[in-house]
Amino acid sequence: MPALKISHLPGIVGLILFMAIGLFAPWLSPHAPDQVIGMAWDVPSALAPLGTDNLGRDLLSRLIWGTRTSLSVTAVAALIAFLAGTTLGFIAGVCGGWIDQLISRVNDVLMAIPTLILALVILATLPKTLGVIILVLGVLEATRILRVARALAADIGAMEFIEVARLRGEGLVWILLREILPNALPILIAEFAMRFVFILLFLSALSFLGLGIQPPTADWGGLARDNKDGILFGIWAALIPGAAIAILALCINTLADWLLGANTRAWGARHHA
Amino acid sequence: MLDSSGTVAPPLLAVEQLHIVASGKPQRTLVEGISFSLNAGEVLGLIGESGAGKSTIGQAILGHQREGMAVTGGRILFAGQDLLRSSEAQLRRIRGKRIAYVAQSAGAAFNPALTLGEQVVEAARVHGLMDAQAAREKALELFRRFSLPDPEQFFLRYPHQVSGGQLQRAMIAMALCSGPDLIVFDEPTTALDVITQLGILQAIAGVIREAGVAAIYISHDLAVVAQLADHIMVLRHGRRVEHGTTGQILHAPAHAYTRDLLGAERAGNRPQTVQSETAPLLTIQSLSARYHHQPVLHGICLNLAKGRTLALIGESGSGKSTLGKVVCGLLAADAGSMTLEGMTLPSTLRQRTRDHLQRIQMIHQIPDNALNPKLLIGDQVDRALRTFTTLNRDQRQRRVMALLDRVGLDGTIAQRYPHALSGGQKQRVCIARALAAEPELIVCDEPTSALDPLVARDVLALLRQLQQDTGVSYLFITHDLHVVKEIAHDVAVLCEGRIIRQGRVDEALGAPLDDYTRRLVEAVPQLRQDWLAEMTGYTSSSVSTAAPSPLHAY
Amino acid sequence: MFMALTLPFFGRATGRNRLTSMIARRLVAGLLMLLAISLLIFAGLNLLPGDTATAILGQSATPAAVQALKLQLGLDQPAGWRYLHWLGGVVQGDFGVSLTSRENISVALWERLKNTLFLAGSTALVAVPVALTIGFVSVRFHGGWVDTLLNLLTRAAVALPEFFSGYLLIFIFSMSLAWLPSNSSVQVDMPVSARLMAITLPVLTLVLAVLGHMSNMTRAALLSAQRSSYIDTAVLKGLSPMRVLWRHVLPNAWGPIINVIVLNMAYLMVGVVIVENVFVYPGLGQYMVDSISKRDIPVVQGCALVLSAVYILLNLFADAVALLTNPRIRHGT
Amino acid sequence: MIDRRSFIKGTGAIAMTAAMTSSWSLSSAFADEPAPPKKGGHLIIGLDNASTTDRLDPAFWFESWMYFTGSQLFNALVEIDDKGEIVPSLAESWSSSEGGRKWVLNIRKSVQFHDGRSLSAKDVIWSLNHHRDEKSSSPVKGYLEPVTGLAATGEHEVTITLGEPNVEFISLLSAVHFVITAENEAFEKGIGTGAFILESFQPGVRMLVKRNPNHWNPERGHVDSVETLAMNDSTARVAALISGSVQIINRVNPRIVGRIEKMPSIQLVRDKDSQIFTLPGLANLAPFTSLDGRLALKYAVDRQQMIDTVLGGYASLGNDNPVFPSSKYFSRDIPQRPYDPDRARFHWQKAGFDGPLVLSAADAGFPGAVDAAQLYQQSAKKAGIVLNVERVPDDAFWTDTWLKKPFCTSNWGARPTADALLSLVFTSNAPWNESAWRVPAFDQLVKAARGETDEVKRRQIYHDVQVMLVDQGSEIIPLYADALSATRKNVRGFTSVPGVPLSGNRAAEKVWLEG
Repeated sequence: MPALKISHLPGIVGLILFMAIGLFAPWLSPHAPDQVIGMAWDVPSALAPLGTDNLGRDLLSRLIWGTRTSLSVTAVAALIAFLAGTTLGFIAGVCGGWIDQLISRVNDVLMAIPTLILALVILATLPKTLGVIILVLGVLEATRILRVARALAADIGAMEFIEVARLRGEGLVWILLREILPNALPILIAEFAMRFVFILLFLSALSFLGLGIQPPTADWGGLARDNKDGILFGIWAALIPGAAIAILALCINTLADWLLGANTRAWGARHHA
Repeated sequence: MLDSSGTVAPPLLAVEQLHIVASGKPQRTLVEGISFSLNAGEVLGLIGESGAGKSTIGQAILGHQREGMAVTGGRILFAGQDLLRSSEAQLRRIRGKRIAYVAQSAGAAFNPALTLGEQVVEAARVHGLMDAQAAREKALELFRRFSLPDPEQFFLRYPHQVSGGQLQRAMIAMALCSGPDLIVFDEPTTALDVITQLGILQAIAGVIREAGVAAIYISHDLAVVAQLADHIMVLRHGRRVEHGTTGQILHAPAHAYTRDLLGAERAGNRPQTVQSETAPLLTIQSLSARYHHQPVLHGICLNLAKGRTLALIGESGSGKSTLGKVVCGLLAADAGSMTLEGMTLPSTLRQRTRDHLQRIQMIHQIPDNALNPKLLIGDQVDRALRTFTTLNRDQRQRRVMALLDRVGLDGTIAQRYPHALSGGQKQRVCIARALAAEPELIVCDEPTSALDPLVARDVLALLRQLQQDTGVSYLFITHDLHVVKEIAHDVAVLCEGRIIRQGRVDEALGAPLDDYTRRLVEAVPQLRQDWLAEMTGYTSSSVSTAAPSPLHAY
Repeated sequence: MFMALTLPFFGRATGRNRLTSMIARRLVAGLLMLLAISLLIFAGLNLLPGDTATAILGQSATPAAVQALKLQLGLDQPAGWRYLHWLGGVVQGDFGVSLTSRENISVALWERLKNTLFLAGSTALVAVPVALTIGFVSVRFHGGWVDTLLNLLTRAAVALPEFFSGYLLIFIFSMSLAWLPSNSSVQVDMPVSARLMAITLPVLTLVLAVLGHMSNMTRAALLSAQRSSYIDTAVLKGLSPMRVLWRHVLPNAWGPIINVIVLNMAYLMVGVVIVENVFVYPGLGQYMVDSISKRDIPVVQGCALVLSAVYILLNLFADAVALLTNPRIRHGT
Repeated sequence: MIDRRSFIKGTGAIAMTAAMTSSWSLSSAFADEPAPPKKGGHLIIGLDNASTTDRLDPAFWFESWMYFTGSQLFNALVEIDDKGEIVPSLAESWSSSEGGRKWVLNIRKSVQFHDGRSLSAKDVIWSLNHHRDEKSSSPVKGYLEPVTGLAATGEHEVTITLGEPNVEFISLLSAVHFVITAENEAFEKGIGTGAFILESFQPGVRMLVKRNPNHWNPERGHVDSVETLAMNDSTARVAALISGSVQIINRVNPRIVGRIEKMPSIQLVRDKDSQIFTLPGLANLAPFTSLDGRLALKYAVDRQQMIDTVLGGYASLGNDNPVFPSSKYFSRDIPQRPYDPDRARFHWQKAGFDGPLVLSAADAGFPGAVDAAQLYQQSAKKAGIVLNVERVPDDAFWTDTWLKKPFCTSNWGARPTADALLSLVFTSNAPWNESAWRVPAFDQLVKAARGETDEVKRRQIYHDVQVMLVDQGSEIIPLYADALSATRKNVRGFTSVPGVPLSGNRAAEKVWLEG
């Protein structure tokens, strides 16, 4: 693991903080997320430290619970993307031949359909349950991870220690898990972190369009959507979840930087990198 | 300390007490108190193993440090100017104009996006030394001088369109184009095969004498340096070991390390003699193979006897490594057959039984690539034992220790990862891993070419010892004839995918020789100062100038 | 690039024709891909629940009305026949008629595509030079405070969700300062100056969205080229830093830089639904989203096909640039 | 934007004879306009519910954007004035005979279509028959189902014969869909008699029209041109209004109304009681099979809290009565049902329903339905009623949930007549009987009212109808929601038409720009 620099610290501390907030949401939030405690968009008070939202619910509590929702949905989706993408990518990269052609070409087709549009088509027709949303996000991002994993597997697969393993008559599973995976892991973890950011942004965009997590479940994109009318009157309720998304994305970027130990890493593409 | 040549005139270059460190915690000293001086027209050879600080010194002379390096003391006086205390702008007026640099890998040192001509004349043009027309004329003249084919065309070519040897010569032309006073040659022939190397050495020797430029020649190969240098400085771990005239270093080395270096190059050892008529282990008949759709091997017929070593030699691209892969089963043959102890040896890995896999093992050229960086050394050796033996856990553990001990490694290495090991240690681990299978044949694909001479010598000695102890046979792929003489009983000469010569080493490489083999044999630098001069029969024109085959390293 | 398709049945070309044949190969591959995409979307829309007639009628969907509408829309025909019929039209440049509006899709599609291209193009016109400048400045002052600051700023910009920056810009420039209009609905009959005024805020929002990635990739490409040995060679020739950057670094960084620009252009073409939504911009995304919710399959198909085609073409363009800037391919061996 | 399916199904307004106090504007600027209308100017309007699938054909008008833009081009035979009365438009006058079975309409003379053709009875026949066609999927097809004869009985006379009497039939013709185009002409061409002529129509983007210089009604059409923009995002609409890039918007989020009102350049238009939010329970399934079960659930809803929380107070109490307060037959004397947990508990126990009741809520049902459902859940809990709220997706709501799940959310806009809504939703054979409540006595009352020419008797019958719905109906109607629009201060002449937002969809031709 590369050396930890001072400049990485705020990001890592921030991420831990976010995770703690999500984990301990029930204890941290002063009110239940759906409880109406005042009028719409009340100014901050002792009762509601960040003010209230469009329905008069405590914004801080909703933000805390939203952290839990956004983080967990994103994490599970990213995990699905990671597992599916890595497995298929490795198999394609190592096996080569028609298996590689099949996996890669199907993946190419999926990638050539703009992500957002694919997501819209699917989410407009399927029930927007958490499971479906997670699956859609996971599968869409898996295509990106698959490409990286395939390239990595092909690169590592060309190394001579893989030749040695093949000369030993090792099976595919051993080669994938013991020879390739450990060597691909740092880059894959950094890729995972990046995908995490994209999924987070993507999820919030979907929620903002009303296609993501459905109310009253609090999530960041949904919070922004619920409160967006207030922005015009200088009510910051909608901008706070937006800022939370931005800060978390920055934290994870830093983490990925640290893991890759380089400052030339490619980051920041929206949904098409 | 200043080792002046004794002349009264101030030297062209004087390096005084140079200290360079690698930043980081803890700081690592790369160059420690190096001093020397160089007069106009003189050639100094810097010799040493990897990590000796040769290249760091070479670049410091141009006032350049790689990222993460810093000069902490000393002076570098060039024509009276201290380069270490000069501004970037001042340095720019010297770099490329008065001091030129020839890098080790011309393939990487040329910008792939620009034509060779542009790059060769760039320094002369930027420094305003001549107009475009004159610069071009100069470059063409140098191309002609270096026997580069069709200079006018060559001028317009891109780096990827020419061979490695041609690029290296173009690199020297680039250094010479602006007419510098000093050229730093940083291992300019290290990555080349011997025949190409010979051509380059002749070119360098010619221009140094003719143009009267001073030069610093950096190499790990004493025989090469001996051909060019007036003085030689031997370096080790960033410190000076010994400094003297070439003759003095070659004939009267003062330091044990220098003597070791000399010893490593003078092929002294001979392979253990075994009965010449043992049973054949591996027989190859009329074997053809292709690599990436290109036919590479044509009708190969070979015999390897039990307990003997067969060396495969040939130029880069002659198909040596491909043959090794076919024998191992990594590459399927198109035609022909192989038998192992009289039994048919299937061509692909899939068809081979565990027994086949166990009996043939392989040692790769670059041990870094052959070891999984993320697995413990012990586990990597253990895996081979688990696959090929029926030993239980405890037995295997003991066996791993025994194998490591056998290849001269400490048992504690088993608990380390490859990156904590030196190159030589890694190669020994690879050997131990191959031995774990108790094989009958080990295919060695240039196992010593990436190692420093002294380390290579020890690894060869180990291989010899193991053969003696276990009776294993080696198919030994190499381009280094020193190595052939040290380890092989038999030799096969490969030329463009065909075996043109085969037999016992003494007979096969003894007179009378065909041209190809003769060139291979004679192009090996010898540890005497007049070797290069004697090679005049080998004018550059006889050196292949054809474009590299697709298999060529460049 | 993802389009690096190798079609086994195309012979390996050599020599001068290599570039042409490579591009031709990718074109054919792109067409095949479009076909696959159209099939995928058609199958998807037909397999997924919900149908056009009920989607159009909404609450007023009595079974009789649904049946009447289905007949009227030709939805009683088998799916395969409808697909082939549609595909036949597309090949002749006719995207068919919208199921819901009975309008010719090609007209609306072209209108929307022009708008989307206008927005994406304007954004690129701003973002690309700015991103390149930031990239160059970062590399020129690599490791210094300028670099650090630029890096931080571009990163922050990329992490901002688009609705966040969009509304923030509206709040600042439309509400507080009243400098710029908050709605960007551009019309055919608008003068160019009014159009430019109208799209200023969405363009700014999109620039913020893509700037970070482009500038960072530019910086990375330049730095990676700068780490090559040939840059050492150039430095040791005594060239000035600017000459090294322009003459030696840049020619080798063009490929990746163009690539990232194209990727972001592709994103701008399709990923702007949110910006269209916030700024009421009549682009292709909104058209498609509407049609999706109405299960207007021909329109969704048409949009998806056009967007995918644009995406594939852009990638093809990036590939071509990468090939052209790479002398290995341009000049053969 | 995507869940734009929360459209109001209201297709007209309620006919009234009495001046209604319930329809008013918040802004005193509207109270009286002494200054004459000012001509000229370019009016820009931002409305929601636009879709790229919109068509100019009124048989495909489903949402407010098309109601409003279509009304700029076309006229109906009659329209509703700001007192809620049916007034002449293209029909100059009308009369009924045979107890409301036969209707004769006199079509206005010397009215020109945009292409110069003159309006005649044939155009009316053509336009009305457009909705009656067998293949038509028009939302107002049902209104014309009782029509047995539709004929031009003169150059400018249309005679309509009904299968059964309906004394309010003329009111049905005020529905926004019953607009007139020229004979044998497709509606898609936009050739109407309206105050504005079509310049360009981009579905889901905008419609641009210019003033019709030959418009038959000199009191309408003041601005030179009107641009109606599709602005489905509520924030975008408000932002555009505040920044002055549009002059009129609809559907103001009730929660920001308070802040908009404070702005000096903005005035708010509040159309009271434009829509009912309903919670229909299927009467053929427990607990709705029992009267006690229905009553328990009616007592268990805290209507005022729902109004305050979900609609920011911009609504009025509903009494499970689908007749709108703006209707002349609305019975004010029926006591308002309070939120009474004790009585709810009493009835609930009597009903003896033991399973948990599931309320399927989606915002497609009505805006804020999910919030409302949760409030209901809380208030029902206090009465010991376990109500589980199941959130269902908006998309397939009308196909999969509505009419299928035992208890869900829905909404209805005001209709031209009380009868229109009753026979559409509440009678036994009503096509959209969302509560499956089928009571023959009720059906007979509704039918009797339709044919009753004696006004006093009619009123009595409708009173009985409403009492029956309030006491026995299987549908909870907690509130009447307001429609909230807003304009810039310089927009004048924006009157409020009872039950129909945006000045009866005709704001564009009514308003003028001052200053």
